[in-house]
Amino acid sequence: MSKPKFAMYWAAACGGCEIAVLQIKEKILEVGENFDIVFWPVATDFKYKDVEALADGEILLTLFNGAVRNSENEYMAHLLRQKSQVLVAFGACAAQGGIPGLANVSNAAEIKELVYIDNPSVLNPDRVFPQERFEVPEGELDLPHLYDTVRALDQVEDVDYYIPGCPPEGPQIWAVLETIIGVLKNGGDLPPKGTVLGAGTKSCCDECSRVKEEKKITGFKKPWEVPWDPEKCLLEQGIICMGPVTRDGCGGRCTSVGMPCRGCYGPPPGVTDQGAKMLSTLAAIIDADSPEKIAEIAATVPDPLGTFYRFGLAKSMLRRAKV
Amino acid sequence: MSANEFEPRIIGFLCRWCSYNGADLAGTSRMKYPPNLIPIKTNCSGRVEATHVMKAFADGADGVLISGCHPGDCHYINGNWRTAGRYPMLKKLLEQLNIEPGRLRLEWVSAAEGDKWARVVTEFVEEIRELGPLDWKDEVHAEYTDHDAGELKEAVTA
Amino acid sequence: MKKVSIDPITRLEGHGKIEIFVDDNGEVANVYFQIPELRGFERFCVGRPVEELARITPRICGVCPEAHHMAAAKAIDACYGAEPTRTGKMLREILYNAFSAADHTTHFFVLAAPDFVVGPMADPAERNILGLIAKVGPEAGGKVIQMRAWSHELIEIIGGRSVHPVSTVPGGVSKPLSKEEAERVKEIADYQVEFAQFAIEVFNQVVLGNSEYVDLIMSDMYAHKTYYMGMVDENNKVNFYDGDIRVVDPDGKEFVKFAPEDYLQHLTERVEPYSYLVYPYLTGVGWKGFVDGKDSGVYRAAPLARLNAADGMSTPLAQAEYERYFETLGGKPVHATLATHWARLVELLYAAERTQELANDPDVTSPDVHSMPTGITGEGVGVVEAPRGTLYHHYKTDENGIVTACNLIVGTTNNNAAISMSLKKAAQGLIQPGGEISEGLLNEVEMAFRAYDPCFGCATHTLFGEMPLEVAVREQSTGEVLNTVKRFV
Amino acid sequence: MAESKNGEPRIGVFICDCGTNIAGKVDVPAVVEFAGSLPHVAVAQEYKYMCSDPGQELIQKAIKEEKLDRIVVAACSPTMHEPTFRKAVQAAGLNQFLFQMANIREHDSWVTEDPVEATEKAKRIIDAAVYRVVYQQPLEAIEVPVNSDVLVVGGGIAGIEASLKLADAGHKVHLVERDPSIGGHMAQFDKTFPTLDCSACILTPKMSAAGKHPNIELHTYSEVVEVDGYVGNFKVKVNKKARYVDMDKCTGCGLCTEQCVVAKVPNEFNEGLDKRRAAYIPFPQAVPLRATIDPEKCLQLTRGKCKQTCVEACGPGAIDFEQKDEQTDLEVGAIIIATGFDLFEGERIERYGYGRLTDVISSLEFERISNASGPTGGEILCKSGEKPRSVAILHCVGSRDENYNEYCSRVCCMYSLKFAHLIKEHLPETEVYQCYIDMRCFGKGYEEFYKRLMNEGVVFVRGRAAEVTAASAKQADEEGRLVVTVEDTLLGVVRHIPVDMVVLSAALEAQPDAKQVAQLFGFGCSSAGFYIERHPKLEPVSTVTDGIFIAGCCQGPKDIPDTVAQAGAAAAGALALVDNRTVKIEPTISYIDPEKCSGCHICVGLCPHNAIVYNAELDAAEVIQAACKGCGVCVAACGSSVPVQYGFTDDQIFAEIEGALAEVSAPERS
Repeated sequence: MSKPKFAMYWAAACGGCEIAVLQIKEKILEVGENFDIVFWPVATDFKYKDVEALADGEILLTLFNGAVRNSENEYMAHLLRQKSQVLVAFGACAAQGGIPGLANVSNAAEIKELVYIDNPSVLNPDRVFPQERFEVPEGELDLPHLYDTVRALDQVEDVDYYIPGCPPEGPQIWAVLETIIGVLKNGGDLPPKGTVLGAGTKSCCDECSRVKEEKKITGFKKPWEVPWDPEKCLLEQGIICMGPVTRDGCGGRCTSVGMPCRGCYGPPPGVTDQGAKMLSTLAAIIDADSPEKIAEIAATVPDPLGTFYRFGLAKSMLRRAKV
Repeated sequence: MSANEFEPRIIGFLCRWCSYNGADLAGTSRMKYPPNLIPIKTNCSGRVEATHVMKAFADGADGVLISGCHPGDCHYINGNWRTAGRYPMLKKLLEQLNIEPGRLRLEWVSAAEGDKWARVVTEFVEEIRELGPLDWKDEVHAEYTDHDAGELKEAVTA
Repeated sequence: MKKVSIDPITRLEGHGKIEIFVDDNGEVANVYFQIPELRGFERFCVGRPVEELARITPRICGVCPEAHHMAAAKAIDACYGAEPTRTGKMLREILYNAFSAADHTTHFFVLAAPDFVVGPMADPAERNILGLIAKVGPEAGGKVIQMRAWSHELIEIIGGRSVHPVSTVPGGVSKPLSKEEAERVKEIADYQVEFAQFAIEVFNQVVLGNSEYVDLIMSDMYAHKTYYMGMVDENNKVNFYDGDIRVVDPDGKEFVKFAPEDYLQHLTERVEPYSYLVYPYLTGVGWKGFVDGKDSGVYRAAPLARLNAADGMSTPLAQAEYERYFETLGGKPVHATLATHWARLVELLYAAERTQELANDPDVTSPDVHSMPTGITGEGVGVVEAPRGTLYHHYKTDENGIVTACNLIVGTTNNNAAISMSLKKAAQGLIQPGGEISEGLLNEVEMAFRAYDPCFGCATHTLFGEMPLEVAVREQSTGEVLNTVKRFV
Repeated sequence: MAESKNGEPRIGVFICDCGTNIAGKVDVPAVVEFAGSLPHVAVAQEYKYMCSDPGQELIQKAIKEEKLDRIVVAACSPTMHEPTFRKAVQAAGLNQFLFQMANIREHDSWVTEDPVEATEKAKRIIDAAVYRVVYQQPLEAIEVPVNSDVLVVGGGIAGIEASLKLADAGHKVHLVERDPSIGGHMAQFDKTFPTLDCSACILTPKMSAAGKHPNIELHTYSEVVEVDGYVGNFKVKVNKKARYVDMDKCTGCGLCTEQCVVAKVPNEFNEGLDKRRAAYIPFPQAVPLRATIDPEKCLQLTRGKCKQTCVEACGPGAIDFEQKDEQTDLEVGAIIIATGFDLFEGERIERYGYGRLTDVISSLEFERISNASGPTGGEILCKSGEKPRSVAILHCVGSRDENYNEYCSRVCCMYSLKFAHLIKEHLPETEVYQCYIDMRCFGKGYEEFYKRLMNEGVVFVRGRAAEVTAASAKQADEEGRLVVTVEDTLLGVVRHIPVDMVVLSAALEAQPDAKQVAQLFGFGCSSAGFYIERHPKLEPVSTVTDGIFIAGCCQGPKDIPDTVAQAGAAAAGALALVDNRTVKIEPTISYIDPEKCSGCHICVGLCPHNAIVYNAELDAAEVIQAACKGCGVCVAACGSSVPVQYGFTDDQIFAEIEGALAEVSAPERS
């Protein structure tokens, strides 16, 4: 009897998710033993038609990382959904849009103008832009269509599970694969659809090693503006930390080195819009003796969009900036 | 309302103690103001989250009004101080999202200020009329062509 | 005219595509290397507080996030007018060299070595790290895994996370190194040096020991006479973290040496309508198309280039290996693309030695890990040597330190033009009229490309076996497939 | 849309015509038709007066026959009839919180000009309510036990009155007064308007009754420093300042006060018009009648060196310089705040010369001068000791004045008239001028009193006094006199009135520490510092904090009858609470699931009512149900949205937004 088929695909992503999978070290070989890897662009042939050739649902498990940024990504999202029994949004980009989702402050035209014309190192007097179809002397070349709006996987296709994180932490990934391998071998039930796997159900504060006390801040600080203190909660020191609005699972690594959480594990259960939630939370802990002063302090928040929506703009309620 | 003039859709979040009663007073005093704002009652303006404001815009509101007790008069002592903190952050965020900050407004309206309520709503409706429709539903869904695999295959694997 | 697609072969920002056009006589008419994706970091970095770019730009590439983290950190230092403290700089450099060593290791053992150890034309099923282990003994695999694991442990100790580290701040890093951590760092550094020597030993045995391979490396099919770029210290020795940019011409003579902040005077990028990735060239020479030679502004970066562009290595063992490298390959500069693999090992040794050197400095545990910004200068350029080439980050900010402009020249981009040329040359050399397009042949085409290590991604595959590729030779007009070669796990 | 517990929700929408109030503007049949078309709506009906018995029966009938499990009533404001309909729904066997009210009267038919627009708006409002009600859940009121004791803060007439009422009803009362004696301002008054009965004569009996009452424990010279807990279960810490006199030994004989060597202490009770000793009894009728040693003035206590004549003088040896402050913890079920007022300081209005010109005096000073037990033994005299030939009484000093207080102090007109009368009574020859803006004589017998004064020859000048100056020397006959400059708006001339004495009828202001007190007890206070009642008309003595009531001038300026009436009302309010063993609490409060809470502490510091505590064992925050007022601040602030506010969940608010924005038959945009 042939092994169940496994696929991993990256869309608009950095590759960190693949590296993260490597972090499971020798266990990767166990994946090899238990699955028949039919499709892993970094591991196997990328030709679409090999996937097209598969029967619907022939792939048992597909880990899809990266956001949906262009027509090629979207096509693959639909195709892999069709061919997979279990489609997992793997990593922050697939789950939330991730950092590529920040491109939703702009649109394709604006980005091209900047990258191919305005950038100081670019010399492009004839205003040459990459074309989706282009005739070279020898024939025709094509490029995928770049969308204006970056989307998370579940904004394009039906998703079974989510594994958040930028990237997901090695042990977490293994825990998930182990569960699935276990179910394959010994039977049993997979978690209910829509479950966030490889992460906790509380906020990052729960695993952050720092001591939490009542939070009343009188202004916003940068990490280097406060003396090094391994114990004190960063938020209490005025450093904007997304911990309270971020799902646990990473182990609180960033705060352990004195750097604030930026929310890569996405919102905890019950939070619909991570960035908006952070705004409500942060504003609430500003302490002053009058609402006017509170408003003054609140107005000094440096970059609400880029901080609160660092990884979640595409999945936010508004999804993108107006252009 | 004439069929082709833009009629703003506005959501108003009113605290139960001051603003909602202020709006009631405008009613009992038979003051007249435009019908574009639909009130939503919360116990305290401090309960109103950025998420609620975003939700309103995402679902098609052209403007959002948050109204609570005057500072010091809050029936939860300082619940509205939280609102006061959220407001400037929200404005800044909207600006970054390229949405006119004027589409969001915060007002302190007491239970005794029926006239202020009527004035605020009238002004706000006019301001939003000036700004024109936001049509966020269309904005975000503009590109949502929901291609099926077939259509895209053409685009990708020529 | 027929079109052969090799798709994908890499991922930089997304995926890569090679299009080979074969004319009616079956000869290669042209080869195009395409990058089909664009994410627009330059746009959405605008509006962010500049210090956050050290945590945003690493997401350009999860393979070498450390490089982006450091280039950003240096640009941010400049924007904040914050000169790193001695310890702050040391910790950054330790992290960075340890990363470089780990990255080079993975590339050599998992990607490059199998071609040589078991042979480019060998059975794909054996041509992988397992096959390599079979050849050089089981302990090799263990060593590689330990090297990777320990190096990432070190990155995590200083950087907070092993992928996408976070710990740099203007003028240094956020967290001091504890005594215990320092001990562990030393231990790891010692192992890295030990491992680097082992790696070179393997190379001696399996490659230099085999004249066939030496010939293959030196064969013209894999050579280009281009300019070479690399970062050097005040003694013109290779340095990954800090220094000036030195460019030598195809004869190995210094063409220009410039400070990172002057990069705009020396580099220009051009746009081709068939790729989302731009093509940099030397402004001083100019663009003459996809050709090599003194008159073409095409230059190369990464290990081969760095060794050519420098006068030596600053650490003893690496210096010795550097000398042996040029003696063996017939003096400077070395144009052979495949020699990059050896160059990479020389750098691996240097990186390990450098890590060890810094790890043993008593100041490494000083609490003085960052300085204080002296005021926002409004502009900063940060350059480091990423494993895949010189990495440029250039930011401008307003008076509040909010980014108003951001320009990035990413490691592999430097080699964009050269990669296209190498692929064309290899394809033309290998694909003969009427000749069967064999799997091994594809691998040899791929080797030309792989030497540049445009991305780590390609490497991971060999854990499971050969990277399956399919080349379809088809009637372009109809797209009808005339001949396909496939290979699978 | 979510499903109610038992499958698909079945919603009934009942739309009230409210006679013509709604139906006169809104096309109700059209709205009924629209409502009927909404998801899950099983019944949509119109009725003339939904709040009437037949209207309520209509709803109840439909609930039973149509098996409705969600009810929306579109009618007036919920503040009007929500309780009515909730009862009706509950009576029909449906939980009262499965009901939502759509306000299409105050928020629509009454404020919208155009009928078509009003109809559209009604649809949207109902749409929002229908979407919302689907997400509503049955809730049960929470019951907590009640402590039967009551705390009364402030020993003025309001506090005394409330204490007596409660004590007579058999409840233990703790009466806390900051001064050494109870009595408050009223004890300083001479006569009371309009009846002119002597203030002392009516107050003193109440004071001693309070002092003797077995159910009343006096905590004089004491202040509340901590308040914790919640309705029915308050925990209060009272700080009793060291009196340096043993209350049990002291007999109030007053010998120490005669022997004390420090003689030049301004006497507060007489507004500093005369002096007292460092050892003193505030006034003869003080309750408790005990001496107090002024720690700021006593040589022994300030310099640690004194002949201690007081100690010698004291037979029972009650004086004890070693005495320290004492803190007492009290547990009470209800609290009445009656902290009174503070008089506007005349100095603040430069041009009236108070503090600069002798014989420009405050109203309270006049009260003392005219009082038989006052510094002048009841003779109305200038500082010089001469009888004033003419007196001007300036109204609205610091009130009805945007520079100071916009509000009207309500009592000044009347006590000014009282002063005029007293002057005429003592010195019939003396001219009395009243410089007023309007005469406000609204109370029982007040207008009559005003008329009477006009017949007593008091001169009424309609106009706010511009300034008071010392007469220039050349106006010989005016030497040493004061001149009041005022525009007589009736005659339209500016008058310069020479007088010997000017009385400033100063405003009643909130106590200087009113805001801190409000914070301490957890209710709101206006920008002027007066405490805010829960409802200005229907709950004038309750605060937003259940179990805490207010009475007297701390709520706003008022006269004695109103104060006493309010004290009674507050007592009754407290009684209605502490007479029960338990109290029911609104269930629209927050709940924190310890399983979900990360223990980040954000909400803990935030709760305006200190209803959230951190449970270290569970590493989670906990809501003290009975203390929670349901503001929802914690819900909005929690980064993980762990707190749930029953009745105001995100689901419910989101649904309401969706409904309000859902396309009704609104004209399409071009």
